Amino acid sequence: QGSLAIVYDVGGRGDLSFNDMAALGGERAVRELGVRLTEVESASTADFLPNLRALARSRQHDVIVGVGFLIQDAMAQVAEEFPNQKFALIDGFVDAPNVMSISFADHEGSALVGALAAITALENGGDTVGIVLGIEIPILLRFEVGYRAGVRWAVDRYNEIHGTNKQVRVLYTYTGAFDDPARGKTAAEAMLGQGATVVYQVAGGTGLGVFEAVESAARGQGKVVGPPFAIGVDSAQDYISPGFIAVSMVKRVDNGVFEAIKRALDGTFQGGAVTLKLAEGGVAASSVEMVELFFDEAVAAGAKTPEEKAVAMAGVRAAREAVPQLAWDLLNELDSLIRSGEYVVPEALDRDTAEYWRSVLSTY
Amino acid sequence: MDPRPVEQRELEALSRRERQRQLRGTFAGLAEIVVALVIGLFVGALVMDGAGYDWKLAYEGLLIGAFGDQWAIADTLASATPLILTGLVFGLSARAGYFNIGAQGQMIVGALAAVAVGAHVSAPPVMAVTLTFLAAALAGALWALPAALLKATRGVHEVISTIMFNWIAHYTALYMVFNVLNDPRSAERTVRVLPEARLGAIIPGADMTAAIFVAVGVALFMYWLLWHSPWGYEMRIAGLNPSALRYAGASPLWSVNLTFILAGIAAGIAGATQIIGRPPTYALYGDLSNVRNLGFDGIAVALIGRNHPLGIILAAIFIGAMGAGSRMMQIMAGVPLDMVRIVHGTVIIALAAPEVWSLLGKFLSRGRARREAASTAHSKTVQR
Amino acid sequence: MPDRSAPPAGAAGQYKPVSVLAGAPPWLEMRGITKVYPNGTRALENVDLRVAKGEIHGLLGENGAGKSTLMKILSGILPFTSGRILLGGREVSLRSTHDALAHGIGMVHQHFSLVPTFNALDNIILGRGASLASPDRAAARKRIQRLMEETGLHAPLDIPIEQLPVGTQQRIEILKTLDRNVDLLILDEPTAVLTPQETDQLFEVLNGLAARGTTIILITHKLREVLALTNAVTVLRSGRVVGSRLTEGATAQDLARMMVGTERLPEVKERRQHEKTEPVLRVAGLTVKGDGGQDAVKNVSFEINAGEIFAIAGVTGNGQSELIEALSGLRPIANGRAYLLGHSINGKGPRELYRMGLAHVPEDRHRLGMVAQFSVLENSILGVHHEPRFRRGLPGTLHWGKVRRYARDLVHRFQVVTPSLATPMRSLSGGNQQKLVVGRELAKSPSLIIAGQPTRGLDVGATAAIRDLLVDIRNEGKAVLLVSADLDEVLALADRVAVMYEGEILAILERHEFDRERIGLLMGGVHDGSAAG
Amino acid sequence: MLVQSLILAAIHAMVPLTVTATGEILSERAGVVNIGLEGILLISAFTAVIGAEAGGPLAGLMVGLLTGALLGLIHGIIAVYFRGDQTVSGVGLNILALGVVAIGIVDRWGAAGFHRVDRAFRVQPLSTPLGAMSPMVIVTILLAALTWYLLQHTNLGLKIQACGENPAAADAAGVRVERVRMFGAIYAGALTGLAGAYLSVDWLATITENLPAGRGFIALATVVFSRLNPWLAVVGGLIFGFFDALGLIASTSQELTRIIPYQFIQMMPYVVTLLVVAGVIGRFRSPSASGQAYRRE
Ligand SMILES: Nc1ncnc2c1ncn2[C@@H]1O[C@H](COP(=O)(O)OP(=O)(O)OP(=O)(O)O)[C@@H](O)[C@H]1O
Ligand SMILES: Nc1ncnc2c1ncn2[C@@H]1O[C@H](COP(=O)(O)OP(=O)(O)OP(=O)(O)O)[C@@H](O)[C@H]1O
Ligand SMILES: [Mg+2]
Ligand SMILES: [Mg+2]
Repeated sequence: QGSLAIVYDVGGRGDLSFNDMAALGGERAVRELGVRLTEVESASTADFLPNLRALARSRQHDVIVGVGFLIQDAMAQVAEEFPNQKFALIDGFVDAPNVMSISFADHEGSALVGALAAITALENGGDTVGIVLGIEIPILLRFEVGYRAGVRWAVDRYNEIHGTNKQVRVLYTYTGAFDDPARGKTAAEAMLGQGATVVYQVAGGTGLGVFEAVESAARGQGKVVGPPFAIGVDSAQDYISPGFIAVSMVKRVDNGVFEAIKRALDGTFQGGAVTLKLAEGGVAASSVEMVELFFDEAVAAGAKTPEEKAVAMAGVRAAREAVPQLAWDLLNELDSLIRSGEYVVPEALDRDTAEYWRSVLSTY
Repeated sequence: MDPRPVEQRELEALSRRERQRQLRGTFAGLAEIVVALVIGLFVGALVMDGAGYDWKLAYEGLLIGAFGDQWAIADTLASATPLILTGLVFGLSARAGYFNIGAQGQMIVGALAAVAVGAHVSAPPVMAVTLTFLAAALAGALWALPAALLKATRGVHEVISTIMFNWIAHYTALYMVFNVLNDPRSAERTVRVLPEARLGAIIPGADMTAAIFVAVGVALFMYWLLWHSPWGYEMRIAGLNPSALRYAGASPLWSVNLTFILAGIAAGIAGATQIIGRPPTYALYGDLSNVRNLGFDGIAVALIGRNHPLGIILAAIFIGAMGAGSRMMQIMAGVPLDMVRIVHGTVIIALAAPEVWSLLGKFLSRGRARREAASTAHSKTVQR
Repeated sequence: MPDRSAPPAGAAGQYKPVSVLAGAPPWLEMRGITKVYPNGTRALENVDLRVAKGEIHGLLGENGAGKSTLMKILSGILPFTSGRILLGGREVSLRSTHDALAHGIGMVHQHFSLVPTFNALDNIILGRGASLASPDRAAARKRIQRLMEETGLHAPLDIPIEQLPVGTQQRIEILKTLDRNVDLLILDEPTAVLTPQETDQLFEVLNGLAARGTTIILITHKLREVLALTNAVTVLRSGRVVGSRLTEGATAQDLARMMVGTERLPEVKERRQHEKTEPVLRVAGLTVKGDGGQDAVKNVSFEINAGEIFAIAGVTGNGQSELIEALSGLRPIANGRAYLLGHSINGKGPRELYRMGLAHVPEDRHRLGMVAQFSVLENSILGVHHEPRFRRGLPGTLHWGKVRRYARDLVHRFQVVTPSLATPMRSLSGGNQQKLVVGRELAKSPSLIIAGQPTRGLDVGATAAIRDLLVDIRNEGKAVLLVSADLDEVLALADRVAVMYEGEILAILERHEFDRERIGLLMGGVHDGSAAG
Repeated sequence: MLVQSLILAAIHAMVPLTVTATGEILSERAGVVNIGLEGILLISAFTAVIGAEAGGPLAGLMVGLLTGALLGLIHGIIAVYFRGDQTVSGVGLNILALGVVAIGIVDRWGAAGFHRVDRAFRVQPLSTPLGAMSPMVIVTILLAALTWYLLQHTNLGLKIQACGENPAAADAAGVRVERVRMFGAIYAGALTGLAGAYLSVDWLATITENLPAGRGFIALATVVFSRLNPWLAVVGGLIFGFFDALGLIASTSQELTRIIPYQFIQMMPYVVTLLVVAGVIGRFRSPSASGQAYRRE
């Protein structure tokens, strides 16, 4: 009774990013809705079309989820070939009645952590934050520009509060890889070397190197908790480097996947675009509870022990405490401004727009 | 002088025997591959069993996914298409004595050229496709040429130059896709090539396009070149005994350039097949994911195909089948893609050491040889 | 172990060692040795060999008879299929050269087993001493220098082998084995590239060693040497022992009969008289650089006429190789000019020279003249493969049918013994490989053929066949430039001889002026006034 | 500050390249070529983490080294005793590694894709005037020195070189070619394994499905760069590491990336390596019998 299929992006499971989050949603559907889950990884972009077709042809799945915007063209084609099959697309848009296109307001979530980053830097006497990204593709531009916007908003707000005229510089670099922690580490080290207090990673596996750089730098100064801090992305990554990750920009792809199969089962499935924004819980700054949730699942699955959980959670809490209260306050303030629509986070999905926002938002 | 003059007829009979021996050699080669396959699949089954998967169901899926119906076969051939070409890059170069691992970069550049021409030059369909292939071939050849020239003039080893050029191509492409050839409406990829420049699916519902014929055609051309043309004859001399090349009146410089250029052409065309010969996107992705690893997989293909163009076709179909089959392995048995890599890697390692089997054979026949030797020695004493 | 502090041999005659055939007890026994190569070749069939201590034993046989195989088995390089080896009455197991050396067995190989990038010293100390210890080069150098004094075999110790002429390499190969102080010394065609003088010196050393109890097995195709040096011989044919006999009282004819099974030693063909004709090759003031950049050929001038064999004699390494490489377009001419049939060949490559009428049998057939992995068929068109006559209608396609007919014709005409045209060249015996190469070059119907060491290492039959071919084309009115280190060959074939020494031509002698001793002296650089005319 | 982090990054990036290349240098000198270095790096990086978590960082390094040695042994057996195709075996190893490690990570830690190594289990850095530096940097130099000494100043070194240049000659001189070549294959495997361990339990404190990300191939290029001289492998590793780090660091500068797109800045290590090789290193002949099986009959 009920079957869900997920076609992952080329990174596949273990990308620490939307593939893993989608899998999380799938697993939740298995648990809560009792559906059968079929997962297909793609070795290359060229596999998307045959993978989707093979699943559609079997006519066994209530909904087939494609993860990632690269799958968009293939899904458009298959949706046309199999008009009776329900599809869901994460992070892209296909204009077809049988495709539910789910996208996330990455820029809004990134703005939140940008605000936190900026204030953390200022309160620690710094004036620089960084963002390390993977390969330059449109969706990453959205993260980058959102982050910059958050930094800008927070700095302006800070100056307003304190009557100062402080500036925060945003260092950014595209590393050209999603799977090379060494590049992430070197890039982050370069940023820390230029005085960055907080570095946000939007680089999949490459981001592990960012965490490592930050933690090493802090420990090198004898610290057991930041600053400097890193910021995680996509899932609640705070536990990966407990004590040195201030917060994560959580993108609830799992909710998207879960929603898709749930609607397909209860008959409310509809084609069209669904944007899960901050207001809808599509993106969020990670909370302690979210991290705990992850651990609870991991402990249940036998992957982690309760002791590991205790140690890690202590680190996670310590990091949060080490982040200045003002940073949290402004993050929350921005959160409600965005929810209420009073503040609209700029969005860029192409190079020119991104370039425009870079110069507009630049505080230097 | 040898007292026995060579009898024409005798010679011919012997030639026949030699040909039979060669044929037997070919069969032995095939047998080797089959044995390696069996070993790889066996190890894969062990691992899957240990990890708690149903290996029988998985292999059933592998078979169905690769050859189960007309779509599966077509998808297998579609996956094989670029691999035939990148396999030829390594195989042809190896025949000429070079360790050319530059297929990846040359293919990337070919794909870029295919986009640049295919998306911007409008022409009648056949013309557009031809032009696009030509542009990709030219780009691949031009990208391969510096490695050849560096080798010939500066003695730079091709391993180092081709690895470096692969990465240079990679970063160049990252730049080009996002800044020059970008599709403003769908910025994650380049513009799509014009409909005239696209090859459509041959069987609706599967990925195979006429690109497969292009790939096989290139392989046949390489076969002709290597074994039926004086240039290929020279290339093979270069691979086996470079000193004899000049003695034979050929120019080593010309030979190295020719080899790299032809290899580059194959690689460029491989890039083009992924752009104009693979539905539905007809564009290059910003993370280059539709040409990822094809160059390196080509090395495996060439090695399994024993660097022979026809062997490469078969090997590419084999690897393509593993790829297509892995789809159903995942769907039917829930076996992750990574498990397929274990099977794949084991098969290749098993293929590396054919002598294991001949050693085994020798071990078995040694007893026989001993007995034979003993019996001839015996008969001799009796004669005395 | 022989005592090296004793004075070198000279009075060897007084200790005439005895052979097993003369009643001495056998020290080395090989019994019923059978060897089947992995490809199925039965190289040895139930071979017995018995040698006494201190004996110098000759091993004879045609190319491919199995001599090298037998000795490689004895020196631990090759495993054998069945049989036993006894040393001093006890069965020994020789599974590697390591074992063999431990038993005091050392071998000088036919194809040099030297590491080309090492110098002589390192080649000599290779494989000796504790692995993690530093090589004791100083001690080794002293030892080798003394050995060189004693044996008269001199070689530079610090120059990489690959830069040395083959003759020097051969001397190093011998020194290397002598330095191991072995009890059983095996030499596989050691004299093929030595000068007569060096050969004599080597034989003196061998006699001295034997006198002190070292047992020696010598493989050679040169019957003169066998008669001069050995106590007894064993002859192999097609992997079986034909027989053994004492050397004393044997003639060259006797030995040849045992080897080839025919009565008469082959003789060189009759040479036809020609009228003096136009020069085919004219070389004027030619200078050619060697690999090291030095002048290997210095200002050399000569002419070769149609219908003439012009030989260049000399110890290997005196510039002959560079000269023929320059004349065949493989090496640039640094200075001077050369004309083939009146046309300058300066700056021309092998293909152009071929079109101008030149054919070239290279000295180093393994490196230049053939592709070992190619079949006989493919090798038969090496260098002419680009010709339209082997093409098909489709542009550029080789017509293998035509090639096959051509190759079959070559094999037939030049009596190349091969199982088939598809047989890889490397599976042919050296003699047959050489016949194919010579035949292929002759089939180019050249005006001039350059033949470098055309019979090196070949057996009596193959040597005679190739010499005949060379005389034949001379008689047809073609010109031949023969480069050979084998003085007998030069004397037998040449119409005129130029002697090269250190890159210069010391003298050019007409046939009536030929004199073994005088040429031998010239080869050693001794220039007597009378040669100037 | 920035310069320091540049130098440190370069040195740390040098370690895996140089250690791997150093081992492979000895192996190629002995005649065994292993293009499966990438795979060995990956698998040993994985096992090293298991080792470290069981017995501390030193155990991690040892397990990595032993894993590499074992894989080198397997490759060696295929290359030396079975006279297999060394390239095929290496390629197979690379593919196999991707599967084994991806599955191994899930199997071992229950999470797909990656695992981070806890502080307690990773190699502790030394503090130097430049900043925190891995002790493996010193080990790298020592290994280069050791390898150089072995090759240039011991009888074993002579044997190794002879086996790569002309195994038949080595054989005739009483060298046990098979053993020497096996030593080379295992040595290369062991050093590569150590480098893999460095990646996971030292430098990056992480294991992922594709941790080396091509460094095995860059190490192969470093071998060619070095002309089989371990000291030049240090230089090659440093040059590459330096420009790799410089590229990443420079591409954080917006002033610069406006003029030169970051893709071209990050291309620098490859371009520089190529230029250095073409301009300085030049013609190089690898040992004649390297990569070829030796058979006696
Ligand atoms: N490696 C090998 N594989 C197969 N057959 C071989 C091999 N080496 C030698 N043979 C064969 O064994 C036979 C004996 O060869 P061997 O080298 O012992 O001859 P030989 O008497 O030394 O000749 P030569 O005078 O030319 O040196 C030949 O028929 C040859 O074809
Ligand atoms: N791989 C092989 N397969 C078959 N036969 C071989 C092989 N290698 C060598 N032989 C045979 O070994 C014999 C001796 O070969 P070797 O390599 O000792 O020198 P060669 O140049 O052929 O001998 P030579 O020049 O002294 O006549 C040859 O007769 C050849 O037939
Ligand atoms: Mg994965
Ligand atoms: Mg021989």
